[in-house]
Amino acid sequence: MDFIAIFSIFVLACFVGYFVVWSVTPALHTPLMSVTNAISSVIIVGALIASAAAGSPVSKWLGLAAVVMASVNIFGGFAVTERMLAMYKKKER
Amino acid sequence: MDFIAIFSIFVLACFVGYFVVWSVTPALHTPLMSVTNAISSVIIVGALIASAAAGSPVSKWLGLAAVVMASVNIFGGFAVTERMLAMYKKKER
Amino acid sequence: MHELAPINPWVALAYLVAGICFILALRGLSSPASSRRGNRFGMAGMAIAVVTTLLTHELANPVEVLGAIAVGGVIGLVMARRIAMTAMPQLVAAFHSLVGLAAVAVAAAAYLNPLAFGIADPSGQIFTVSRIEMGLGIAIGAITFSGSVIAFLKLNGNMSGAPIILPLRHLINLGTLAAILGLIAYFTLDQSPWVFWTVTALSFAIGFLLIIPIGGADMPVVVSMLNSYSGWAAAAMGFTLGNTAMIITGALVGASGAILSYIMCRAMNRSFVSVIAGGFGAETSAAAGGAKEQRPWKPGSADDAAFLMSQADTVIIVPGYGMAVAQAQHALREMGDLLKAEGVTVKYAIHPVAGRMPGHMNVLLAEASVPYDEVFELEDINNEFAQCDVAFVIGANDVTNPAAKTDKTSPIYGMPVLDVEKAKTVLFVKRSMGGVGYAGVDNDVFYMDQTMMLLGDAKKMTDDIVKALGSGGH
Amino acid sequence: MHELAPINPWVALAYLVAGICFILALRGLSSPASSRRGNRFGMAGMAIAVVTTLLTHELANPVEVLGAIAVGGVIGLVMARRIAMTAMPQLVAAFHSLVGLAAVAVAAAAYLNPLAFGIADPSGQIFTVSRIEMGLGIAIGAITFSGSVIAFLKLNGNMSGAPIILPLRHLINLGTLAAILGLIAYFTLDQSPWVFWTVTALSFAIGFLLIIPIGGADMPVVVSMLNSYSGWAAAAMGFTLGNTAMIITGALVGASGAILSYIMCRAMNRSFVSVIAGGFGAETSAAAGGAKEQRPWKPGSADDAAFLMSQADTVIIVPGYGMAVAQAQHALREMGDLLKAEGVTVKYAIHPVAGRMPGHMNVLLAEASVPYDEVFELEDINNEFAQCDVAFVIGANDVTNPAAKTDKTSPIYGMPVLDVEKAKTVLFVKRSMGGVGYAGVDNDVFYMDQTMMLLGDAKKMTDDIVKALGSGGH
Ligand SMILES: NC(=O)c1ccc[n+]([C@@H]2O[C@H](COP(=O)([O-])OP(=O)(O)OC[C@H]3O[C@@H](n4cnc5c(N)ncnc54)[C@H](OP(=O)(O)O)[C@@H]3O)[C@@H](O)[C@H]2O)c1
Ligand SMILES: NC(=O)c1ccc[n+]([C@@H]2O[C@H](COP(=O)([O-])OP(=O)(O)OC[C@H]3O[C@@H](n4cnc5c(N)ncnc54)[C@H](OP(=O)(O)O)[C@@H]3O)[C@@H](O)[C@H]2O)c1
Repeated sequence: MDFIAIFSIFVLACFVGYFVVWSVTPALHTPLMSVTNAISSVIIVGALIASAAAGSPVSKWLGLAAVVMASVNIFGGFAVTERMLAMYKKKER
Repeated sequence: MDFIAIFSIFVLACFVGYFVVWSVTPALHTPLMSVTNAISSVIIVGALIASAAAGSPVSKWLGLAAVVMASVNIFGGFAVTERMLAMYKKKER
Repeated sequence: MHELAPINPWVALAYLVAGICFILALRGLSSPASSRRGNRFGMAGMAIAVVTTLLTHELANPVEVLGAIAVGGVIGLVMARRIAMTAMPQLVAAFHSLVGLAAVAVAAAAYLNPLAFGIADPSGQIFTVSRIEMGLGIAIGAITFSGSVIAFLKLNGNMSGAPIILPLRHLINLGTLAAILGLIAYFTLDQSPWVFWTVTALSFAIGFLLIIPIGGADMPVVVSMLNSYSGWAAAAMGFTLGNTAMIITGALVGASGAILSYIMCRAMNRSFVSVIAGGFGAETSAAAGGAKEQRPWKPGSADDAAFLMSQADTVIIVPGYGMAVAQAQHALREMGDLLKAEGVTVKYAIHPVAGRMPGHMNVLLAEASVPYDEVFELEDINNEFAQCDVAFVIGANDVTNPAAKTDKTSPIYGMPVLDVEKAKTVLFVKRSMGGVGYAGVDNDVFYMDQTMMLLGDAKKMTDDIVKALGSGGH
Repeated sequence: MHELAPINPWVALAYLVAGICFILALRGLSSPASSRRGNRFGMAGMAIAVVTTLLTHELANPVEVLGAIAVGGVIGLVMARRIAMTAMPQLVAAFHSLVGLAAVAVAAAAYLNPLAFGIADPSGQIFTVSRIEMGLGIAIGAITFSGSVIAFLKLNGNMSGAPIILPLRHLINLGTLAAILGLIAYFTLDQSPWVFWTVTALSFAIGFLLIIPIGGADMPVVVSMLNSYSGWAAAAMGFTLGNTAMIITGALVGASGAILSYIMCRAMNRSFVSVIAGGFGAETSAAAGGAKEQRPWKPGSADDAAFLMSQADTVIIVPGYGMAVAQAQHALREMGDLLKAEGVTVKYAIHPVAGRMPGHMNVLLAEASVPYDEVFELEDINNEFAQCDVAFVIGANDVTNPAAKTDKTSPIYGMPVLDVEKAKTVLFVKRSMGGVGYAGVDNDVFYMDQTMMLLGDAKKMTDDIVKALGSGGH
């Protein structure tokens, strides 16, 4: 993909982000914070590339450290969100 | 741009379209119809390319015809929308 | 999968900016206050797209091209200036047919001269992906064209609104559709002219076939669906040209048409499939005219209405399709002004599908200079009927029918309605006790004790009420 | 401008699908009913992104990589299970610091081994665009890390919440920022290590410097801002790698953090710049403790409160930060249940910035199994106070302060507030007549005739009311 394609995708994604976040109900703003935290760990993709690569051992260890940190976030973030969301219940009748 | 980049742009644009159209107030649904009509005439880009190209005269005339038709829509669509929107007024006080 | 020729990034950026302008154009419609700025964004986007294209393609003959734009522009402007607001549904249908035909012409031009579009190798072999895009583009364009022409003729009254039902039509339609898709698939293997032109011809035909069995009253859903199609046609051409502006536009227009169709179908409580399958409106006359009409009802005159309303604290006006037909909006505004001058609170209640087009009533009231902050949507005003003195229903019927709330067998059961029957007095303006509305069902409100029927043309009746109010003869 | 290496389209498609899953994850949060499905989409998207990466890059040592994931996963799951709901602000800050540090590590790894990331020519010269992206990525990542660490320490109480104000701090900060941007620009000309590591070090430093002068109470805005930054860091890496999933995520997270910051600032009626400039919370103790406290007020006991509420028709409960601090939500739910058992209508009114985090009260009430359809937002309930018998304010202050509506000199003037003063009786649970809330301003409602102050810890007071209600001793 060339730069302008990536840039177009980015600009449109910003519009989507703007609309989708405003559509989140205020009652779920705390889970929103934790789930965005979890998904921002998609940076793990970069970490995996670094840790998979042969060549520079420093780079590899940095990558592995990043994998650990991102994994904490991914598992922690999704799990704590799930825990919170499970608490939101309708009146039982 | 390669196909997948274009496809990504398309998918994100569909999300944007979905959100932005739902955000239109029902009172303006008629202008929405006329303005979407106007902007769908962006097909004029293709018509201009066809009419500009040397080579096939049939193709050129088809292009020119398409330019005329798309221009009717563009000028007509935006003008009628403008005319409608100008009518929506707040209470004067 | 081929790589398209790398595009100059500045050109691509310009098209992206044009696409963003179109997004902002629709975004502006989120409120009347920002809507005109939005429309300017739309114009700017179009200007950017056109100028970019003109600058980056050497024009063989600039005079011809600019002349074509000028001719089209003048026609468009004249049409936009002349058209009556009540004729908007027809105008939109007419414009759609042009977009469809333009898409067909562009796809045909691209087929005849693929090198100019950069979608073929030097030997003239069109790329596979482009063949699919081009096939879809011409098919959607042709359907949009012929479908819109029928919709226009039905809406404009040049063709009977009655559904025309061919025997075996579902079979014929499905067969034709299958043939079109099959030929597009075959087109990827063989780019001979016969394949291309057969797809084109079949697509024109299916557009006619699909729309002819649909009743005139269902046309708005069809117009909106065709709007959606014209978007997808633009998107398909956008794929062919790798043009962001066209892709974004296509997605916006496609979504807009689809969502408006959805809103209409939901508010009518009908499935989209049942609308498209057609035949609606054929049985209606049978459904109407039943035993119910024999029930007693109370007639009233313009003077009665003027008296009742001038004594009221609050009047809620409910306009419908009949107001549009009679062009009664200006008289109605005058009536409202006179009532306000006497200290009556006047509000307008708009049902989402009152009239024959989404937002139809809003645009007509706006035309008559009714301020938009006196005009309320169903959810915002529905609980005020219980407190209001007079509900003045003018040319509306289905949207006030309480059967939608109670009668499971009613064709409109489940559609949200305005609770006019809760008002202390209901005034109903229509021409006859028969000739009910779009859905062809009778309305219990006609026969209630607190209802007074004002039979007559909406415009004439309102003018008479205005006269009665003006003369102060009450 | 270079062309990145053409990417296998299926891989690109997989990343696009992952990005769409993330959009659907946030979309799901539009209502509690669809939220859990949304979270599953998020997990699916992450799984797709990780598996795609693992499958398309030959792992030098799979055990190490999978081990790293496992170690991180276990730590994360344990933290998620153990954390108290009241500690969510801290947890989010801690998690952000990890994202920031991970971004730094990835950017550093990419710098040290650019060929593995496909962002350099064979001689090891990194592409210009990639240098900018990498520089921005490491700077934003480092700021996110060090800022989040300070935010965590302040929120967790390991560091005083008081703003620490250095002399000349605005000058120092601006200078450092300018140096960072300048060095990133220079980095495009010279990819020497000293440039890269200086940018990194300065960015760590500016993160500390920026956050230290901001008071503990303002930390939620900061955390949200850092959340936004972590999104932009991910997007910058996404540009480097041409990875759609990262770009979409970056935009989503960036928008989310920015919008939440905006919502908080708007609801506090403060500008974002004034929050970031810092120093807020330093003057508050001075602003409090004035003449007003000498005014008479009416104390009350748990028994009084139990009696009053059990006699009421409607009780509206207004929770605030104090409820979170005291962890009183479970006792509160119990109190509500007992009142409902006596036929009292109980509703909860939530101000958008009650507590210290957007949605803070909602999540705590949900934890205590309060059904979400008994919990109302400000706009939906504010006009019900006039009809209600008792407003039970527990640990809230600013969000009920009528000065926001009337007193132009008040620091909270203009912020929307809950109209508790319109209730027939107001019960106020807090620990003292001094020690006012976040904004440090006194509240006239304390001194009104219909107000009864229930001084004490929120949890203990609620427990006592529950006991009094349970014993039926009223
Ligand atoms: N808005 C949309 O987007 C849309 C789209 C598709 C379908 N629809 C459907 O259209 C219907 C709209 O409801 P509606 O209540 O507005 O209209 P309606 O139910 O169709 O009723 C129109 C009424 O106006 C009266 N009328 C017609 N011409 C008149 C004139 N010149 N003067 C006075 N009265 C006149 C008719 O009775 P007389 O003949 O006795 O005068 C009829 O009762 C709904 O069923 C809706 O589902 C709407
Ligand atoms: N939610 C957000 O996103 C967010 C973000 C940033 C800022 N803020 C700001 O935070 C404020 C929130 O307003 P608020 O009304 O919820 O809280 P507040 O105005 O900060 O008041 C909290 C009250 O709780 C009392 N309290 C503290 N600990 C208590 C305990 N253990 N038991 C009983 N009472 C206790 C305090 O009085 P005593 O000390 O006398 O007990 C104080 O009056 C607003 O000013 C808002 O702008 C919110």
